[in-house]
Order: sequence, then C-alpha cells, then structure tokens
Amino acid sequence: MMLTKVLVANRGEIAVRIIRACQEMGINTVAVYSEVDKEAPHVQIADETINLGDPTPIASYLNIPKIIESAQKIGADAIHPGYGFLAENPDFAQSCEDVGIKFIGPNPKVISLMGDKIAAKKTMKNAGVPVIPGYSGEKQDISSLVKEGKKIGFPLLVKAAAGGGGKGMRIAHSEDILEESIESAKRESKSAFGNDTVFLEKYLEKPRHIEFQILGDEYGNVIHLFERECSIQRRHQKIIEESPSPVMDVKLRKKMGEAAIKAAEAVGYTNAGTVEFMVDGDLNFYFMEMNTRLQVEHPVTELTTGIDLAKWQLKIADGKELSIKQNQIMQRGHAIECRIYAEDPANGFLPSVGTLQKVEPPRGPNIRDDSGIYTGMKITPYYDPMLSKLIVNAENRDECINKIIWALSRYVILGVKTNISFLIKVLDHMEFRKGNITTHFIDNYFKDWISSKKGLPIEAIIALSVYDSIHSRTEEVVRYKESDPHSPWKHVGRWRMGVEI
Amino acid sequence: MMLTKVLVANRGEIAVRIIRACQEMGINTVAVYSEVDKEAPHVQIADETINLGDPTPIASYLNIPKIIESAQKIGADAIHPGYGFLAENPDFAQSCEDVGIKFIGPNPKVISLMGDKIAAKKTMKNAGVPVIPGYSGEKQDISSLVKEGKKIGFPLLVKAAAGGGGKGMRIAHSEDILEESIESAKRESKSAFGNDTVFLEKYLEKPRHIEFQILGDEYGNVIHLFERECSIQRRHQKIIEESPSPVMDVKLRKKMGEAAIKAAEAVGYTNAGTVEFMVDGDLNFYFMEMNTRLQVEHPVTELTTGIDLAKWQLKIADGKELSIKQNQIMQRGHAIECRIYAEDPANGFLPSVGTLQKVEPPRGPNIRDDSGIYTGMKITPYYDPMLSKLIVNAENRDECINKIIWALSRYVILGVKTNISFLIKVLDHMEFRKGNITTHFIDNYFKDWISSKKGLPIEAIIALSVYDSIHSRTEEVVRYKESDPHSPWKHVGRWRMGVEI
Amino acid sequence: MFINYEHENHVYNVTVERREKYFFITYDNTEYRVEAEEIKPGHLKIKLGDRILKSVITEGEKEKYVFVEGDVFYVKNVELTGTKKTKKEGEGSLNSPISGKVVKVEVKVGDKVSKGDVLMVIEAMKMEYLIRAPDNGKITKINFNENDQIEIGQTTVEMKKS
Amino acid sequence: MFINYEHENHVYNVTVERREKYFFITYDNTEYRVEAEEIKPGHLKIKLGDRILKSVITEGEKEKYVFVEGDVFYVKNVELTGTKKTKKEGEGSLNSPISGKVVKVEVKVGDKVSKGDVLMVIEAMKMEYLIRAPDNGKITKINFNENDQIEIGQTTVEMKKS
Repeated sequence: MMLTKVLVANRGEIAVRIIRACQEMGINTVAVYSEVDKEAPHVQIADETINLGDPTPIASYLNIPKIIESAQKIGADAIHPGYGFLAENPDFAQSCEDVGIKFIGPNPKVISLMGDKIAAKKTMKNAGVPVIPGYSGEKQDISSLVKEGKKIGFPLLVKAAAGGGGKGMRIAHSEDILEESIESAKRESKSAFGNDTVFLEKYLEKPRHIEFQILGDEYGNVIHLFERECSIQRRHQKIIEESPSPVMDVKLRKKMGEAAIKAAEAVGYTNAGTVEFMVDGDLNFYFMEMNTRLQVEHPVTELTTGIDLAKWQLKIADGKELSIKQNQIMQRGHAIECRIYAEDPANGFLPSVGTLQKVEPPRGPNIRDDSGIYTGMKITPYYDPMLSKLIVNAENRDECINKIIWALSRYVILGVKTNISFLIKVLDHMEFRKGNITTHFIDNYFKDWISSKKGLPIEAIIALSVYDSIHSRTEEVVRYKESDPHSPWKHVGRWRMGVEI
Repeated sequence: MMLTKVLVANRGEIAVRIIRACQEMGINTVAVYSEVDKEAPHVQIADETINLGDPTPIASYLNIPKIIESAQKIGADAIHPGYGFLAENPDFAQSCEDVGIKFIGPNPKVISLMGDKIAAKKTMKNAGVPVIPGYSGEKQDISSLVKEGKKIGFPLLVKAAAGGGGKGMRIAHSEDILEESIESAKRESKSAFGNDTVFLEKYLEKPRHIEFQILGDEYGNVIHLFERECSIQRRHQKIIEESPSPVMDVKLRKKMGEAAIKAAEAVGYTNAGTVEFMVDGDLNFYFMEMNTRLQVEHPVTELTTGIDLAKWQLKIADGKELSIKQNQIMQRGHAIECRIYAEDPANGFLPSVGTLQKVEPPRGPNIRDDSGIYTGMKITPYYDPMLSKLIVNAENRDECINKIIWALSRYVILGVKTNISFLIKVLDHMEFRKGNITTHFIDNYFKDWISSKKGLPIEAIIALSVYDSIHSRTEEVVRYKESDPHSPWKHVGRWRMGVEI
Repeated sequence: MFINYEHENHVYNVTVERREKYFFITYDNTEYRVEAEEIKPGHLKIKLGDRILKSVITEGEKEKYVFVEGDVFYVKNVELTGTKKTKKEGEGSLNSPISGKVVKVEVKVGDKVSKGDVLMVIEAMKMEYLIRAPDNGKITKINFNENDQIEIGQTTVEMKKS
Repeated sequence: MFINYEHENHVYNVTVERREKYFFITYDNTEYRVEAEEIKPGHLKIKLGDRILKSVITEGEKEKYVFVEGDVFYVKNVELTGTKKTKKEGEGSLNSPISGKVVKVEVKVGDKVSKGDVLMVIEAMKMEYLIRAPDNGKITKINFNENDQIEIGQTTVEMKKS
C-alpha cells in the first residue's frame, strides 16, 4: 500500500464504513467532524480527528478549503469523500489533485461531465448506450412536433421546457390525441410560464429504477458487479434496495451489464461508480445518469457478490490493478437493504430530532447493520436523518424478505421516531412480495398511509402496566377478593382476603 | 411449517444460533437452562424457558428424562440438540422418537452406527469409501506381518494392540527396516504390556483434517457443501477452521465430495452431518468418522456457500425436500473461524473462570460473532470454556487472514483470560499464511509457546498511567520545574514553577 | 395500582396488580393475566396465554418509549382528576386510587392505627381496593361514609403521624 | 502522581503528570509525552508520536484489566513501602509520593499555612515534587530536613487542621 493516511471527508455510517475498511488494510485514518458530531461514532473509531467547527454543512463538511488544509496539515495522502457532501463536487476533486492529495474517486473531468445530466446523456447516446428517446429541438411548430413525436412512439410524454409541478405536462397514449396533447400542453405552459416551448420524451409505464455497480481501475479495466433494484422510493428517495432485481433474467442482465461497462468506458471511468437505468414494463432500459461515488446501497452488491467495494476503492486509488475478471464474479443469494430514517411516519415523515434513549440493533448471521448511532447520541437537524442501514442476505428473495422483516421488528431505536414500522408494511405488501414494484409503488399503495391511528394496542398497554408495576416505588394497592376459602390468594404474602378485615 | 415449537436442548452460542433461526422462521422456541445459566443469552432470547436445576451437566443438559418430560409438558413438537451434550446420543434421539417428538438430526440407528468408530469404518469400506489401509488380523508371525505390511505400503505404522503413549509404536519408512521394526515393536510391547500383538496401518505424513458438510433430506436427496480445513488443533481440539482448504484443487474437491455423498448415502443419512477425512501429504484421503450433528465450525460453510445450515436442519426435520441441487451450490471467497476460549495461554491453557467485566466484539461488514456472552456474565467451570466464535469472510485467503487478525485484535473481553493473543500468533505465522498446515502445526511451532513473559509493554504502562491520571480523585502532585521564564508551564493553571515558591 | 396512559390525545385507564411474576391488568373491562419478567433493564418478556410478547421500555424526560413487536409508542403517564395533590404521595397514600364507591370504613376519628392497617375499602370496576395506613398514627378526620361515591385522588381519611 | 503497577511479580514504577489532554509519563528513566482522551468510559485513545494506541481498561475487584492492541494484561496498583498509612490519603497528602531527597523545607513548626501552600520539595528521578498543605492549619512537626533521604509513604510534616 502506498496510501498511508486517509482523511474521510464525511460523517455517519459511511464514514464509519470507510474508516473500518482503511484500518483493516493498515491505513491510518483521519475523521473530520463538526461541533455537534464531536462524540459521533466516526470520531470515536478514527485514529486522528480534526474539528471543523460550526455544524452547518457549508462551514464544515462542505468547506473545501478547510478540509484540504486539514488534510495537508495532518499529512493525509488521500481523501475519501463518502457519498453526499463533496463526493460529486468536481472542484473538490480538483482541489485535492492541485495539492497532490489523492481523491478517492474518478477524476474531476468525469465527475463534472456526469454532473451535467444533458451532457451525460449525449455522451452515452454517442457511445451507443440507450437513452430515453426524446426531442428537445428548436422546431416548435405543431406539425414538426407531431412528426418527432411519431418517431419516438407511444406513450409519449409532452412536457413544458419551463415546466414544473406537472404543469404543461401531458401523456399521449396514441397518435390520435398527440396533436391535441401538444396544443394543450403549449397553452397551459404559455399561461403558466409565459413560454410555450415543449419537449417530447418516451413515457415509461411501470418504470423501475435499476442500477449497475461498476469498478474501473487506472489501467482501463472495467467490470460490473450486477444490478441493484432501487424502485422503492418515497419522494425520489430510495428506501429499500435489493439485489438481484426480481424482474431480471440472464439475458437482460447481460445486456444491461454490457451497456453499463460501455457507459463507464465511454468516459474512462475509474474507481467505483453506478450506472442508473430506467426499465419499463416491457423491459426496455435507458441510461438515466451515472453516480460517480460509492452508493448508499452498495452493501447489497457486496453481499451478493462477496466483493468489498470500499476496499476496492482504496486499492484502485492506490494504483492496484483490478485482479477480478468479469467472468469470475458470482452473484449468489438475495440481499435487501432498508434505510432507517429518523422521521415520523405519523407526521408527514418529517425529520425527528432528539436523544437516542436506546439503540439495540438486531444481531445474527447474515444481518449487517451499517450504522452511525449509539445509545445516548443526539440526533440534530443539521444533517440527513438516516440513522442506519440494515442489510440482510438469504438464499432467496422470499426468505430475505422474511428475514429483514424479522430483523426490523427487533431493531430497537427509542427516543426519536423512525420509519421502521413503515418499512415493515412496505416489505410485507403482497405486491412487493410478488416483485411487482415500480417507482410509483409507494404512491400507488401508501400515498395516504398514516402510522396506526388505531391508538395504543393492548400489547403496549400490557407492557407499560407491567413496567410501571415493576418499577413502582409506592406500596401496591392490594386486591380485595371475595371470601373464598379455596382462593389461591389466601396464603400469599401481601395479598389479603376480605374475611381478614 | 409443521413445526410450531422447538425445544433447544443446549446452551451458549449454539443455542442462541438455533433459537434465532427458529424465530426467523416463525417457530416458537423453548430454552432449557441450569441454575447458573438463568441469565444466559439463550434464556433471554427464547420465547419460553425451562429451569433444569442443578448445573452439573448430568443433572441438567444431559438429563434425558427431564428434558423429554419438559418438552412434552410445554408442548414442543421437536427438539434441537445443538452440538455436544446429547447431540450424538442415540438413546436421546430414540427417547424423542418414542414420545412422538421430532429429533432434529438423523435417526437413532445412524447415530448409533456412526458412534461405533470401527463399525463406521467397516461400513464405509464396504461402500467403497477409502479408509486408512491397515492390518489388524490374527496372523502375528513376522513373515505374515511383513507380507501384510508390504501390501499396505510405506511409510507404515506398526503399533501395539495393547499400546498407548507411543510405546510399542514404530514407523517403518521403507521395506528394508520393516522386519526389524515389527520385531522391535513386538519386543517393546511384550515387555510393556505383556502382549506382543501388533497392528499395521498406513502412516500419514503431513496429515490434514479436512471434512465435508453434508445435507440429506428425508426423500433420499443428499448434497455436500464443500470442505472445511480443520487441521489447526490444540490437543485434538480444533481452534481455527477455514473454507476452502488451502490444499484443495478442483479435482480433489470433486473426488472427496463424491466420497462424502457416498458415505452419507451408505447409511441413509438425513439432516446435517459432516464426513471427516484425513488427507496426507500426497493428497490421498481417508474416511475417519462421521459427525451426526451441526458442527461448531458450520459458519465457515455458511459464509462460503450462502446456505443457512441451521435453517435447513429445521426445514428437513419439517419434511421439506432439499430444493438445492449439487450443481447450484457456489463456493465463493474465503472464510475463517476462530474459537475464543476462556483459557489462560500463560498457564497451560487452563480454563479461566470469573466475571466478564467487559465484552465488546468487533463489528463490521463480513464479521460474524456467534457468541453466548455479555458484559457482566459469570463464566463458571461447569461447561465448555468456549466464549465465542469469530468468523470473517473476504475475497481471498490472504485478505481473510488479515481481516480476522484485525478483528481479533479488537475483540475486547476483560475479566477472564482468553486465547485471543495465541490465535493471532498462529494466524500470523508464516507457515499458516502459506497454507502449510497439518494437524501437527501447533505441536511443531507452538509446543512450548507461552504468552509474553516479556512483561508489561510500554503501551500498557502508558494506557494505565493515563487511565489512573484521569480517574484519580486526589490532587495531583505537581511538577516542580527549574526556573525558566520561557517555560510553557508558567501560565498553566495548577502548574507552578519553582520561582513561584 | 391505577394508571392513566396518554397516547395521541387519548387516555387509557388501566389497573395493574402484581403477584410475583404474575400481573393482572384490567383495561376496558377486560382482565389480562400475564406472566412477566424484566430480563434486563427495560427489557420485558411477557407471556400472554400462548403468546410471548417482548417489549423494551425507556423513560425520556416526559414520556415513556414503548417498543413492542416492531412498533414504538410514545406514552405519558397522566393524572386524570383536577384535584390537586402531591404527586409524591402516589398510590398507597390516603388518596383514593380510583373513582368508585366506598364499601366499608374500618376506622373512626380518634382511632390509633398502625402502618398497614386497612382504613377504607373502595369498590370500582368490579374490584375492591384497600386504603391502608401509610404510617402509625391517629385518625383525625373521615371524609366519606359507606356507600358514598369517591373520585380518584380524593382524600379518604386524614391522620396524624405519631 | 506516582504509581506502582504490579504485573506477573514485577513492579513498574511510573510517574504521570497531566495537563489537560497531555500526559507526561516517566518510566525507566524515559519520559513519554502523549495526547490522550477517554472517548467513552474505559476507552482510551492515546497519541504517542505518530502512533495511535487504543486501549480499554476496566477495574475488577483487585485488578485492572488492560486491553491494548489485542493483548490483555492483569495489573494491580500497589504500594511499595512497608510504611503503614491510610490508603485514603493518597497522593497530595502529607506523605511523600516517592522515594527521594528532601531539597527544600518551606515551613517551620508553628507556621500557619493555607490549603495549597508548598511545605516541602522532594527530588527523585531527576524530578521535583511539591508537598502541599491539604487544608488550612498549623504545622506541628517537621520530620525531615533538607538533604535528608525520604522514602515513599513517609510523612513529611505533621499539621493540625484549623
């Protein structure tokens, strides 16, 4: 290993994950933290720590000059950005490069290119990777648009260039209503935004979000590590991820895997990355974007392939060649990840802050808890409310679903509200179990879901009563039973019968 | 599932493992415990519990009538025996059968047959499974023995029938010295035991203990789940197990796997079992015995194959058919298990008893801790001193060794002495890393190993001093420094300089 | 022991009585007999018929957090009546633990009583409750007669500690 | 602070001085300057030059258990001298914390002293130690003169608390 000291420019579970990977490989670690995180797990386990001060992200975890300066001062030879924060900021990657610190990720140009969603799609289209067919050209007369629309095919999405919030948006299911849809979209757009330019795009029915994990070294070798199904999203936030995808077959997997590698090769991708695709009901797939970092959901890939992505990020950054060949990678069993958030399902999923009174994760074979929390920790409103990722693997999808429900039901987090009961309900939904999932799943089945308004169940009442009874310091009010010479209470200590009075 | 309630007739980590597997599958569990185990982890997690009373094993965990009666009373429809205790007791299995409780394991006849080591070998030989060639016949004249010896081949072990402790034992490395060896063994045997009968057996050089995991259902389907290398033993007790074996190649694995299946089929084996082989330096292998239960080291198989053996035991007992076919089983990556014992390496590895002041297992991806201990638990002298099994998996053997050393180095167990530092030394031995291991490994390299007699390292002295300094309630004795106007101590609170006096 | 739990603006009135590891819980006119123990701090294992409930409870500043079967509930213990009383007295004091009917008055003004003596018997929800002397002392006032209605928190008798 | 650790029949004499998160540890004529903090109860993170040591320490009935870099050591804190003294007094009392030479006596019999005043200075292992008044009071006896040899645990001066 050339790397001797890595600064982890992140917090929470991902910082813990990366620090452990470094330590296993004999690399020293530096944690950075903001004032409110000074007792956070990543700070406790790191070898060295640097206080970045003010808890607002812009002043701490997003503070490029401060982080670069800290890294130089403490002698770090590389920086791992984790995910979020500065992970996909090309200026940060460039700043690292400028001072001779290795940025653990792809080079700044790739980050920058993939950060521009339109340029990224163009690049991929040119490289022969399928992108969603569409028209965003200058000809805006109805007949040109109708002609373009017919080329794209149906159903077709007509959307206002200036649009938002569904305004100026129409779905044309067939040629018959195409002209009418374009006209009405234009009218609505004109009145809403003062601009009647529209784009056309193939509308995907039953869309799934399926992504492929990529690893590329610095010698041009690229492999993929199969797919992750991430369709279960609430407000565009993934909450349950799994691998393999229940919709995947050998042929589709091969095609998509090849497309993912082609995408990575088209930009000379290095280190770990993810190619995100949308897959429609007919199993057509389209490049959406490329994430130039380790993903939150990387553990499901690690569990199904047996490959340690965090360690490979370090090895690749260290200049090692990818020793795993594509045909050596085995996908085995099934893995599901659930993201546990501090949020209140009964209150619009608003973030919930407070002190964690008790944290007891489930333990056992094939249960992985990537967490950055502990009993007594304060959850502040400064950062993402994700508390933990619970990941389990099993021989097949059915067992995996049962296992993660079992594990979630035993995940004790008291002190802030969490989405655990919501996750259980989603996993236990018949359509989820069947694998019939799309990105609309939560909207379709849980749009107005509210955590039990049925009140306190008798189980909770019983548990509370028992608890209070055990912990009561006052004398008990004793029961006054009718006179019965055979009563079992007769000879029982404090218990007294009516006749005794 | 037909099984609704399983009584686990065991304690410690294996009881915890089985109870969790049941609970995941929706099966109710009953823990049994002796007086000293009333707060043990298996008792805490089980749904129902039965106190067996006296802690001596014969009165509790080995008490067949009491366990059977308890199971009937509480309505258990099956009993899982774990390993050790009653796991390979055919009378216990028969007693279960007699009262209509399903014994989770093979049938009593198979247990009984495999319990008789000579009968077991005979059965296997007849079935075409290789056993160690030998002669234990009646013809004891020198020329007959020489003839038999030549048939067996060299090196050849000549051992006194009445022998023991190496007396009357000779190794003949070639034909030249065979006659002389037999005569001298006979002379020594005669004078030591008054009997000059000798046996001949092929002597295995560089012997390895390699075993194959078997699963058989009740419909005649048998599969193997590849090998475990268990050569690292201290006084015939396995301490480090791994899979795959560093000596194994595709051809040998296929041959041994087929022999293992043949062995299981020869006796109509059902449920989980293990076929143990000895493998010599030339990679010849010989059946040694069959263990009719789940092994301590089953997790390394689970991690390399992705198959949950404990769950399959339950499924098979429940009458399910083995849905996994031999060619579907993938062996992937590398797994190592270390057995952590409460024993004192500095004192002849004597069991160490006491209260666990602190237990903090290492955590992280691909680290599995199968343990039955917690902070505050008392370790008593009644039972096996195994505290925990630490199992890790990684992409290859090298990384796996580094990872488990890393994890062991972070396994905090304070209050009783453990073999952790010994395990680290063994794993870190050059010959272990090269895979050059035999059952003589510990004797060869660690015969007189004694935990550091080098005394307290400076790291411990520093840690203690810092600890005592932080926790000291008395006023500090302050340092009296020579007068130096530039001394940094001048303005520092309690610190005072000489000039001030 | 009489307890009111508040959860999401509803109040649940519960009585619980303990006899070693058995607990008799009455809620909504139903009595539940459970066997329970605290297996480690805050961790309860409760046997309710054939079912085993596991629950974890911690106390926050104002609320209790109840984890049961994968769900978490935030619950407050509340007093129901408007009667001001010292909270520290709790049950077992001279206040009625429950709203009900006085079925027996065992003492009269001036009586000397010993700690633990029964002073009054109150019936509510088909069960009877004993009011006992919290200390040795002398009865100074009796606030209720037999068959009177008494409300939770009202003082049954008054006494002077000796 | 002067401490003797016993481990496998050997005794290790250590002095440690603290200044916030810095500790100066002297053992076997070598001084180690470390930066350390207790990150959670019993868990120490110690920076010794470029190395980071992590250690976990718990206290048993008689011994301390020290986990450091995968090894565990059982260590006792011991007093070295035969001088009987009340253990509770500890360092900072009027007993010498170390065997050494008296280099200065700052008071005489009858002097009134205030808590914290320096009474005597002892030199040992190239370092000097201050004996301070644990309370306000009056000096009643002085047991050593300048240049006397003094043993660990011996009483330097005697005083009457006021």
